Amino acid sequence: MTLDFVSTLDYVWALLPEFILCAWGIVILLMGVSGKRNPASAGDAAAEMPSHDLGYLTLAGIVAAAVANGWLYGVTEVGSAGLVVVDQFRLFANWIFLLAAALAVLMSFTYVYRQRLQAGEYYALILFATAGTMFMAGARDLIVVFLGLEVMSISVYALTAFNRRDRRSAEAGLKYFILGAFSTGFFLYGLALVYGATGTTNVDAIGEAVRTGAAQETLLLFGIAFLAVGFAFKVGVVPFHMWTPDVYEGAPTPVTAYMAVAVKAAAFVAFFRVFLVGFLGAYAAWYPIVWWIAAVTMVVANILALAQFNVKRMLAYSSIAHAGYLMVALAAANDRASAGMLFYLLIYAIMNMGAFAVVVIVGRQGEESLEIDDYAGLGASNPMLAVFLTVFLLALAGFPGTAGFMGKIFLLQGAADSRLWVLSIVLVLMTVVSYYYYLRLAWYVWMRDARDPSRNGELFVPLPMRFALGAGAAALILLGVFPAATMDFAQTSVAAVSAFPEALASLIP
Amino acid sequence: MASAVVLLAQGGQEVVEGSAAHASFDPLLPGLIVLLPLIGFLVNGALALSHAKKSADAVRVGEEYDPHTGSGGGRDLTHTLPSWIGPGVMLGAFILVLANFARMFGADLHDPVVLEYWTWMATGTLEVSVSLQLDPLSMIMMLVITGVGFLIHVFSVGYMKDDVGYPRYFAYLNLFVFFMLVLVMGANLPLLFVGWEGVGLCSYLLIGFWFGDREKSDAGKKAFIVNRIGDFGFLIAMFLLFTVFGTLDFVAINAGAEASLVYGGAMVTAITLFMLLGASGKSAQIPLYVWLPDAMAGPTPVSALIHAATMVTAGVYLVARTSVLFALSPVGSVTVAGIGAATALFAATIALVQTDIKKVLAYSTVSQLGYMFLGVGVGAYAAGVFHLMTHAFFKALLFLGSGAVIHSMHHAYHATHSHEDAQDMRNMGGLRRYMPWTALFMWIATLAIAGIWPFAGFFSKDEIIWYAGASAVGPFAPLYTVFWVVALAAAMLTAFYMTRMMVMTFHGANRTGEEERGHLHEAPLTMTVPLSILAFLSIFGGWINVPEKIRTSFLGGGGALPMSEWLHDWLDPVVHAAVVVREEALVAAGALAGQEHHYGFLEHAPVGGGELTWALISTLLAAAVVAGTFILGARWAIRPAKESAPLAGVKKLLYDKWYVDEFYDAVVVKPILGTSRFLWRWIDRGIDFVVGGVGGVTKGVGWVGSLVQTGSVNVYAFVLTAGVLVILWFTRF
Amino acid sequence: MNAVLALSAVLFAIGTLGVLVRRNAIIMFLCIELQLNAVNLALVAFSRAHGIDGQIFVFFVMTVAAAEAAVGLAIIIAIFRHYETVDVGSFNLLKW
Amino acid sequence: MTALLNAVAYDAWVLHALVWLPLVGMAWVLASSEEQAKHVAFRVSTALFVLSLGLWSAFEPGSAELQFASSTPWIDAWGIDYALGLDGLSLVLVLLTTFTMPLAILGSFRYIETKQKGFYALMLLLQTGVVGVFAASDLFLFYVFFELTLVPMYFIVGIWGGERRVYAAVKFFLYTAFGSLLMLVAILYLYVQTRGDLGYASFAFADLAQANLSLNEQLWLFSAFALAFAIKVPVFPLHTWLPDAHVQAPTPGSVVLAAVLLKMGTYGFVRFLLPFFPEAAQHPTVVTVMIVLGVIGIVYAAWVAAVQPDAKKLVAYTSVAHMGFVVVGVFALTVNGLQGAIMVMIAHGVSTGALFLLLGMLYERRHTREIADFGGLGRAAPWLATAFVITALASIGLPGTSGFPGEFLALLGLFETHPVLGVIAATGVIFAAYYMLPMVQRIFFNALDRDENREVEDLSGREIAVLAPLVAAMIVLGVFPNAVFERTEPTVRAVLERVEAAAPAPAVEIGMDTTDTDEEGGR
Repeated sequence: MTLDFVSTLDYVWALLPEFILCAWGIVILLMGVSGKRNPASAGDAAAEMPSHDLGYLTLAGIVAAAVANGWLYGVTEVGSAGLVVVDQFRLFANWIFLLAAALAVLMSFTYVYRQRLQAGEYYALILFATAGTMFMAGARDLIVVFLGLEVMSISVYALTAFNRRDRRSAEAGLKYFILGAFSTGFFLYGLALVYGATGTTNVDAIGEAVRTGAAQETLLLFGIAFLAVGFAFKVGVVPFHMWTPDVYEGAPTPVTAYMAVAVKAAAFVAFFRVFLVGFLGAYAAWYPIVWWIAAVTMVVANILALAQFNVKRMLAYSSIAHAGYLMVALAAANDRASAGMLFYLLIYAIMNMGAFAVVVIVGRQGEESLEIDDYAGLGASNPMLAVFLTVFLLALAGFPGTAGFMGKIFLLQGAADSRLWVLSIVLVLMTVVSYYYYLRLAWYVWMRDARDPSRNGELFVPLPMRFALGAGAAALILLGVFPAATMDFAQTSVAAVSAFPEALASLIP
Repeated sequence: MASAVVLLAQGGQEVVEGSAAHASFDPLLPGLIVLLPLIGFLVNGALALSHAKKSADAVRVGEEYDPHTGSGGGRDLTHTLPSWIGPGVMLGAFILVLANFARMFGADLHDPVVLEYWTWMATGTLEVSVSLQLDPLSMIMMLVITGVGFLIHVFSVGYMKDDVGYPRYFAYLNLFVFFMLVLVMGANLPLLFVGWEGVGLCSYLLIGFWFGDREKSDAGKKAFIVNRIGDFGFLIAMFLLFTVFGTLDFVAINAGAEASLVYGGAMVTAITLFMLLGASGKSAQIPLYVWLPDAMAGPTPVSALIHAATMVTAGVYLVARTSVLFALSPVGSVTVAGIGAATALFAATIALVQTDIKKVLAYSTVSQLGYMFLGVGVGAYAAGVFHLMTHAFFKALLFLGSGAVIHSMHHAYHATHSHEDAQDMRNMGGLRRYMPWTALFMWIATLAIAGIWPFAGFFSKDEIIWYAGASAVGPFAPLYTVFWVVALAAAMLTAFYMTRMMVMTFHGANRTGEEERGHLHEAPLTMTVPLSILAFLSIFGGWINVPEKIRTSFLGGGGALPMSEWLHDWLDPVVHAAVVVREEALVAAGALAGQEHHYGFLEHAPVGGGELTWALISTLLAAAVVAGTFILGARWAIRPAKESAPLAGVKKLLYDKWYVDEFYDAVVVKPILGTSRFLWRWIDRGIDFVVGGVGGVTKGVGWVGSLVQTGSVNVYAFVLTAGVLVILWFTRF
Repeated sequence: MNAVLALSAVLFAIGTLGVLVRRNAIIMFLCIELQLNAVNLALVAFSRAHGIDGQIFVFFVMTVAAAEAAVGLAIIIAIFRHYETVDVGSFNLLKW
Repeated sequence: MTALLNAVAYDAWVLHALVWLPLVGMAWVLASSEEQAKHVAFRVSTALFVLSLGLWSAFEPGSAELQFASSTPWIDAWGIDYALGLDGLSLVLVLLTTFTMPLAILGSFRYIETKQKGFYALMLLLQTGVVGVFAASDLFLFYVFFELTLVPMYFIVGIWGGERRVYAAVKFFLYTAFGSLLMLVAILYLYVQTRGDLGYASFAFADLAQANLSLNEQLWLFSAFALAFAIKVPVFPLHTWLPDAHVQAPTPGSVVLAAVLLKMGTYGFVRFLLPFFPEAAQHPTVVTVMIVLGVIGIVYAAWVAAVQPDAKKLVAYTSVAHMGFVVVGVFALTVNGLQGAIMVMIAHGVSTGALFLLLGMLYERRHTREIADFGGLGRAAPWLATAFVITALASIGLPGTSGFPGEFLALLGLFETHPVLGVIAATGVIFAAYYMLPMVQRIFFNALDRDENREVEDLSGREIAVLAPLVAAMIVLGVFPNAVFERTEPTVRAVLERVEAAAPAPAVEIGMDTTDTDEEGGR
């Protein structure tokens, strides 16, 4: 099938997965408010056997969107006039979002029930947010980026503050909202300036204008700077990271997991497309910004993570650090780095989700037992769970044998291609620092006895969760040992974006 | 391993292509000579282990294991077998050595026979094989080792049979002989080094044989560590030799030495000096002699075998073996001689006042080793080896005799449950009445060591002294004169302290104690028979190498006695090159007239007088000292140890061995220990502190840094805006 | 046009400053709205040079801002229930 | 033997089996019961040892070529291959590993009392990693295995270790990870450079050795590689993790750590530093620095060892000293030095491994490691004492035991090029006696004056089975070391030819502060 976006109907085809998700979200929302399947109102009779229908339905929606996403591989677009793109880069990113959404849903089943959340709205918001992320990935127009960003953000604001009984949830929601909206202002202002400089919001056209020097330089540079701020806020890099620890800590854990993965991934994908397609001609101008952000982020996040004893908060800093690693790929700005970014996001989705899933379990499907002390003796009481956690931690730390290592190598390869040696060294040094806090969790798990032996019992691990954990850990090991196919896939996905250049050596100052 | 054993027994591959005359010396199973003691060690070792297990079981239930009753009544097999195996393998080895020795007669001995068994280390540049070398020098050493060794093994059967560790003792002893044979038969330096360190190990194990005693195990440790200092020198010497020759085989080194090394050059001097360090460690010379007196902590037969007859002479052997190198280095040679002379005198002074019978003998050994060093240092290589051999006879005899005395004393004290020191001569006296044979044999040895004609020691010692004096030509002439005087003086001291020992032990009134006296008795046959053989050798052993002048004189009995210069000729192939180098150098330096014949400089003492004159003078002097001491000694008022007053003045200084041990302790041992502690406490932990500090600071920074995260939205927004401003500022440029 | 752009910049800066210094959540939110309107102003100004697109964007922005306001105010209400204040300075359960 | 090997087509598959079968064994261990776990692990590792023995006979000694080699694309896009192969150096180290592992496992039967399944599973995982390190002929693969060994070791120390186990485990982990991650960047640099020079991507050792690097680049990369390996070895002053790790680790952990893991560092020296960066490796400053550090290690560690009250710590420091011999041997850049260095690696593996096992046995009996708590054990446990003394002697390099040929040649090699340093290094033989003999004396000799020591049992049958092969190896290696030398000689020669082929380093000052390989951050 070929799309040229002359007919509006083409957009329906091009955005089929997004449409499916939105529609599905509305259905779930309606089913949720109909009340029959709302576990929160089901009373204590059903307390022992929660109804997971809505959850499974959501998964079905995600699967449907995934099918559509797969179908899109058979679709080619003609020209670059459309507001959305149909290329493999986008589709690969979609896989990540859908995976993140699916995992988030899987780990929410019991959580939603135990925390008496409004299941319909909750799942619907996840679907909407996912649709938003996919819009961002598929945007060829800055306006679509903005719309996707807002669809995603607004859904996530709501999700963050979703647990109305929890003060921290509300506080996190407010902080996220105010700062998010604040950063949106910067993003929009940048958008306006770029529009002013180039006269267009089509990324391809902007790229053309920047390359030929047709753009008004001062406006463009400020525009780029403001857009960078907007993206940087969403991906959570220093110094735009301040919200991250608080919000990650306060939000319901499955939401945190989703946020840490999907939101970040979406922002990165859009960040890459806008900067590498649109602003590549101005690489020399934004390269130092990205370079410094990457370096500072890696250093600050990893060092601050050392001081964290709340596991959620530690993972929040860890996710900032990972954003820093990904910024290295942006600074490298070549095809390998871009492929590395995709690959890393995929891996990161699995490992981070996995780690948060364990947090959910140890938190007894709630927001308790978040301190590192609570993990002491886990290896003795729940060995399998501890093994999974260890795998996720090792992957996060980037250890050989796990996919995390391959991801990091991919990023480093990209950096090496652009000869970013100092950034590479910073990256590996900070990896050493990160070992400390990941291993600290591992040593509490394995090498300490439980602080309170009475709490040392077997933890409840719902079946969907088991599936998610097992599959996640297996995938991490599998991708750690046989990464080639997936790596090639990421590389091919990037190759479709013709603007991602082979090498930027000449552009590097 | 098994194949190697077969190989060893069969004899390896001959690598040095001998001349036709070689056919006449077809070595007979040289590998088996080495192998036999090793087999003895393995069997005895296995017995020892099995025995030790039973003994340990007894220890656990708080008893002593009695080897005589054993487990099933009657004597334990682990206790009877070693009595046969230990001396048995020695006898076998000795017979084989004799057989080889017999075959060697009449053969052309100019080139050594080298038999290669297997390649030990072939790295690509260094080639070291496990090869045995048979030549006159190694043959003499083998004879001494297996012969004297056999006698001492036999003696040990009597001496040690009541000891709990009896099988272990024989295992060690056999192992020692194995390593000693490797030492003297090894055809290259690394293999010699195997034996070198191996005998050190056995010495360590045997000194600390009664390891339950702190002092004894300390002594063993001290011996090993001090020896290692020497080994360090040996290693460096080997390295230097390798850099010069590219090989470490004796044959190649000796053959190439003159071509590769400059006479008196820095290289050869360095080689010889490092080698001397090694030799002085093993042979207990200044400055490394300190371990030997302590080594007397071991069983007395061990002192006889290892610390008198064989191991400690390894240094002399080494110098003789590499004599060409020493000949090429006048500085090296004079240092060897100087150290030898100094040690001879120094040790003799200490021996003057010692009261422990074994200590006297120990210092006497150090002193006699000094003579040997003096000998090889002045170029009298054959004389050095000669003294080595005669010394092996009479010093072994002395030690074994003292062993018999101690054995007897020990029994006496043991029977009466007294805790007196069985080795203290002040507790002895008049023992000749109880052990007449021992007294007789020891007197023979004493006369031999004192250098009284015609006992063995006279010939060997006199030759060395004479050489020292006659060598006073060439660049270091005055020094050699001093050595000569020192050697003469030390000989007089020797005569004195040995006689003193005999007097205190065997003569005068008995001081052992009323009750104990009844338990004193002569040693059993297993002990006295070896003594008698050694006594025989101590008398006649010297006759194999009598200088021509003396032989033809009236002192030689007008040629009626079967004296000869045999050893001299026998060793000539080994040391010939060295002697030639030495003489040529002296000729070149104008110190020697060119036409003078081989050994021609041996004509005059520095102060005049010929060889015969001085031989006469020295033996008469020695005899006078012996006689005088014996007569005066009868009047000495000696009290038993517990009643003796502490010494004072010079006597105390000598008794406390010039405080050399204390000096070493303060100057070497303590500083090293202190530095070690300092390094550990400060440097090592300092590094740790720095590394830990980096980690700690990082964590601290993290903690402080996270305080910025105040929870206030305004602050967050402010940081965000600040970031924006920084970026905008960046963008401006 | 430069004048309009300058005005937009000033408005944006005022909005930013407002977010930084005010502690009342609602006022902060309004300051953010001010920023958005500054952007709208800029867009309109640019659309004079580049055609109608800019003005269309303004509508998008306004729509999105409205949606944001809806969620935002809901959150503010939710937090008001817990804390009975909208002073952001008092919300520091989550820190360090 | 040959016929048998031919019958089973003994070739590359053996290496794959040696690398991966431990993982199968690991699964088997996890599937078995808690009581059976150790037996399963022992059986697996013994079977692997038997399998690996064939390598020795099948290996053709005179060749520097990789044998049993095989290569399959792994990550094709980056030119990464799953490539295994052995030359003489890796052969002996693989065998050392397969030899040590069953003994370490057998030696831990009584020591490890809790979570046995986990422990033995980790031991087998460790074996995969270590064998992989030595067998890999692709740098990326090597790196993966190199890092992989950290994880099981971290848990082995951290879970089954002594009182300060977590501290020791983390210290060990961070120290080593620090070095190896910096090396990772250097590897990538080398890779990018090679890709540029060769026109194709490859991580194969042979390809990377052809990179065209300036002296400055070589020095930088050399430093990064050297740091990683020097920490692992460990070279003074990077050694402080080792005593802690050794003391806290359970016996089998210490055994494997000393016998095998340290060798990964020295293996790296020989395998990478010299052939990859020949100019840097023979740069006078570099050589001097490395040798001086090695010499300091020898003397310093010996001195510090001598005053340790804790027997295990003492032995740990002796490891540093032994590794000093390896370092000086390698950087002597002579045949003898390298051959000696390799021999020291093996000898140290055998003797120090045995020492740790013996100390573990003492600990099982007395639950203390303080030297002062012992005394006179020679009477209570004569077999133990005998084994200990033999091992101690092998450790201090008594000729005729495994310790001697290596030390001798390493020192000889060093002396050939650096006589003065050689003399200082040779003092190590004195200090070896200075630290080792007092310990032996205070544990096994002296009076048996404590009742606890009187109760100490002698070796059990299992313990004899653990120690006998080690003691035998000490003697056999000491008497027939040439079996090793003839196998490693081609490798050593190849490495040195590579070093010599590189032009001698020009006599300019090294500017370590150049930035031409480095991009400027910011503006």
